[in-house]
Amino acid sequence: MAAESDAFVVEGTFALPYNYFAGRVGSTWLVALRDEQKIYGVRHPQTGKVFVPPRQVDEKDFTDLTGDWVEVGPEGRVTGFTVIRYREPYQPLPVPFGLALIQLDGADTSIVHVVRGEDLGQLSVGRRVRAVFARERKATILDIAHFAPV
Amino acid sequence: MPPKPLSEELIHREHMARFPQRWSTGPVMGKFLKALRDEKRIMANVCPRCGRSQVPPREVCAVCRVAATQFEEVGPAGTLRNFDVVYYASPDPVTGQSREVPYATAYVELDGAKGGATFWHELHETDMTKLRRGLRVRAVFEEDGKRTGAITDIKYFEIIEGEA
Amino acid sequence: MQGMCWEVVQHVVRATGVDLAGEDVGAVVSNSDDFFDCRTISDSAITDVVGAHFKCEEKVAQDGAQAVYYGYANVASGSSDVVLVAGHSKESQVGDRNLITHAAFDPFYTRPVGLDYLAAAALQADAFLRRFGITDADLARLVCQQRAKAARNPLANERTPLSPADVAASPMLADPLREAYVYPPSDGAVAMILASEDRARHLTDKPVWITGLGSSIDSFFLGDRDLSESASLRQAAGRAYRMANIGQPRTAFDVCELSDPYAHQLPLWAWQLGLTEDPRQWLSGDLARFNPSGGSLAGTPQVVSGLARTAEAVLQLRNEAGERQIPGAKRALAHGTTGPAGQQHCVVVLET
Amino acid sequence: MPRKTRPVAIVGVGQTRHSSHREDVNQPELIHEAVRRAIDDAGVSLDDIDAVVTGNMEMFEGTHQPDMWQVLGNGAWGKPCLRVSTGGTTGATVFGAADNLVASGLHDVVLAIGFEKQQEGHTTGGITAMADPLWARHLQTGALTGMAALEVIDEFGHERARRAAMRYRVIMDQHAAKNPNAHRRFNLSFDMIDDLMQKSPPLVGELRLIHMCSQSDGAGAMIFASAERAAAINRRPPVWVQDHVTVHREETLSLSGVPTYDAHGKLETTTQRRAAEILFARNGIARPSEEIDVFEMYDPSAWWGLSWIRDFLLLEGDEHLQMVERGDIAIEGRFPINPSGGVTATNPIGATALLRPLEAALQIRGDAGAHQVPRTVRKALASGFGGTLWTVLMLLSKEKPDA
Repeated sequence: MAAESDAFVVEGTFALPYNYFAGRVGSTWLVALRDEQKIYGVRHPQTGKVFVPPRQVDEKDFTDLTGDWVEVGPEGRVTGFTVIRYREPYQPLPVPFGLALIQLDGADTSIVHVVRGEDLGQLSVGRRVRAVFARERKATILDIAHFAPV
Repeated sequence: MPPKPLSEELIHREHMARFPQRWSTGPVMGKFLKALRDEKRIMANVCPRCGRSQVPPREVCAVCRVAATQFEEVGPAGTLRNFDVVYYASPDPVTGQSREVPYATAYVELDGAKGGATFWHELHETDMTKLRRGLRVRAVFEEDGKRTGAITDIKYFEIIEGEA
Repeated sequence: MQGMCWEVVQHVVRATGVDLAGEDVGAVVSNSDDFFDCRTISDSAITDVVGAHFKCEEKVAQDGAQAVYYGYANVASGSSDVVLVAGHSKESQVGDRNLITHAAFDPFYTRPVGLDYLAAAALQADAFLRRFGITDADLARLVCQQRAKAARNPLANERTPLSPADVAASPMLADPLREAYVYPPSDGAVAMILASEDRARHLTDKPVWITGLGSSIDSFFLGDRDLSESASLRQAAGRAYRMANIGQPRTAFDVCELSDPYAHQLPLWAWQLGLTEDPRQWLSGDLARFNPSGGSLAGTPQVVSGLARTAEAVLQLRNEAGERQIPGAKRALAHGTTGPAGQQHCVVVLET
Repeated sequence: MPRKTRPVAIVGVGQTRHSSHREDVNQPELIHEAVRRAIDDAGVSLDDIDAVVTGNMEMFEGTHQPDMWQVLGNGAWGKPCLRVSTGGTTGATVFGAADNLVASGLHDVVLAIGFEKQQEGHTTGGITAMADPLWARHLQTGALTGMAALEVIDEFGHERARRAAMRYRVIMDQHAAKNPNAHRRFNLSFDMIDDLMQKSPPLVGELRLIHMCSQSDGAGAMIFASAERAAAINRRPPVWVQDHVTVHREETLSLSGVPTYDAHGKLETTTQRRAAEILFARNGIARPSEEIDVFEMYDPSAWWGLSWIRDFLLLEGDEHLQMVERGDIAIEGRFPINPSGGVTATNPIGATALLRPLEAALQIRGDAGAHQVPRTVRKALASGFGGTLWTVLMLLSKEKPDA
């Protein structure tokens, strides 16, 4: 008969390699960040709604959205935010940092990105912010290094 | 404005997912691993209803659906019932690193195990052509002081020369 | 992990007299998550302990209320008279739960900015609290109240009473969420027997009936949603209430067990479930019938949360909830949620 | 008779062209291709779908709770969406769940989706991660094992067994050549058998690269409907879900195929044979190879495929080898198996076990194109494989099952 005291904990790791593909739609957006330092949205041909991040179809009606790319931003307004104070290895900035929902000018949806450059206590809804592009760009969303108050 | 053409360049991103783990052995597996570490003994547990052995031990007998509570020592020698010779190098999810090939794994019916229960482990043999079912093999333990309470406290199984 | 599952399976077997070894159980609906288990095919680890060796076992890899949903379908389809629903999760196995939920975000738009379910919940809390002017002090009061309920629940993970001073000292993780507003990492397993009407009457003299089920999923990108509310919860509730013929949800339930891994979600869900018209006012009302168990906030693993809430509702309707019993409970609502900031919801209506 | 509250029809199917690499789409976009095709095939709109069941194996793509992200392309927004996941059997579990959801009366029209994008992860590493971390993870090599081969070789001799397995593989490849959606098409012929037996690189024991299933990117989708809705949709001939049986087993065996024993020390049956016994008994099928017109089998390797013919058809002795040797299993043969080319040709794992009944449904409809079997298909069998030698067996019918 095994007893509770027979149990112990083994420390270990779980690790596997991955290679993710952005697809043609995603690549179009990421390459534009890298090469043009421009942020695009995709416009719904019927409703005119502009979505960022881009996506191939409108999930609600399956309308193809890849035919009409419109430039949005680089400025926008904060529509919601938090200040991240716990630390994780995958975070893009040292804590504390602002993580905000930002509705770029010309877009109807918000993206989530990091905000820096001011006292985090001043972060507020409605605050105007502007994309600051990274000097070295690699076709990732972090080619926008962060958003800064205007 | 002319429509923006979709990118010909296709972006990808490589990523190594890595999660620290704290595996709880539970009492049943804990007892098995501690016996390897402290006593160099292989402990099976036995179904109180049908009497079949399980190595490593499980909480229950899956066939009878009752808790398997009694433990019995089996091995360390046994009979090779099945084996694989692996030529394909694949990543070990415990480390993320690729394994060295070729290597052999074996299903060993340990002496004393009942109901045909076999135990899966590595088989150490450089000459893969020697391997056949029915060979007698034995567990080789890690030396004293180096055993950690892991399945690898048995380093591998080896062929017992001269025994049919 | 196997031991944990075996314990709860044994419990329902003893309580119902179902013969696990025989042909009684037509199918097992398991409920677990490969990522939390850090194991491909997490259900293969528990096939034996749930009694599914040489039997039908199907894993629902979402919140446990979805497993109840599917278990119901399995019985109602005619394919099984008796279904064992069994869920497990060990959040202690991966030291840091955020590593797991971070991986739920897509690799290109939302992962690189550092999102995980905690950050998503914080963005949701920000939107919801701001919309209704709910304060940190309001949430602190709620959490102390709920912890006092958990103290009466021997099954709760975190039962230590909390004072407003404790909450005030609790570190802010992601504004406005303090550590005390976030469920503690939890291990747990839940088992439940679902049966057709005929079989149910043989198995127990206190059957609890599932009379309503509803589920829905919202948009993935947080910026596509209005985080101060939840369209998918309204849809899920609407479906469950239609099925159960409930016209006035506000007064329909004696007990409501909601999955509230983050404190602000209890008033948010209550509002979107139509249990109150004003979540701010609701906070200062009588909350006795809402999560008498202490809720998910007292520590239910995320994956089995909706299953645990359903089980709590069943205990209440069977008048077996001990010190946390709501006297005379006849109809209950149980709820589960999956995904970042409550992307998906499942609502279960239960009646005696 | 299978017990079912009400009959369930398959009214539309769709799949991607399966491939080793789909860098041009992300995960939801790949799924979307199959979903769109199924919806178009059924001639319905997104609004007609009441609920969605989806499945894949998240460790292959490294996405936790992937159905959350997939909503961007899978059509589930605003609907009940169930995700089931059971390893290789996932697609078959999706099939069973969709059938149950419609039969239960909860939903009238259910979209079922299976998907995998193997290119994004490491398939063998991902499968190895199923093994218990405390005792088996350092031993397992994905789903690769030579033990199935060893069993057949021991029973039938080295030469005959190896030749039969390779003949099986060549037939599958010849089928795949007729299927425009198949991933791997090598143009193998019987005169290459000797050469392949020598030269195909060994993976594990006598399991060689050519025997093993592919690693594919792909998705499949099927639309299930109640009889009333099926009659109203009526764009394609309905295919009826006659029955499905799931048989899992304990994990301690891993994927090896080592025989285990029952409570009395007797050799246990296999999940394949057990599932077949239940399914055929319940549906009054006495001579499966005569009463069933086509079989889409989840054959993860040529060795398993060869070996399981015997179990699934409840055969004895060497009948299964003879079937392969005589060419019975070819498209034009007496008992065609995998006219689609099967899993050695195409294997997006979470979709694979859904693609089997999907292909079976096409055969019943007569819509399989160049890989259509040259006969009227009234009953079609489909199988799923996964976990530690788990089986799901599905039976589809041209005629509406009796109520």
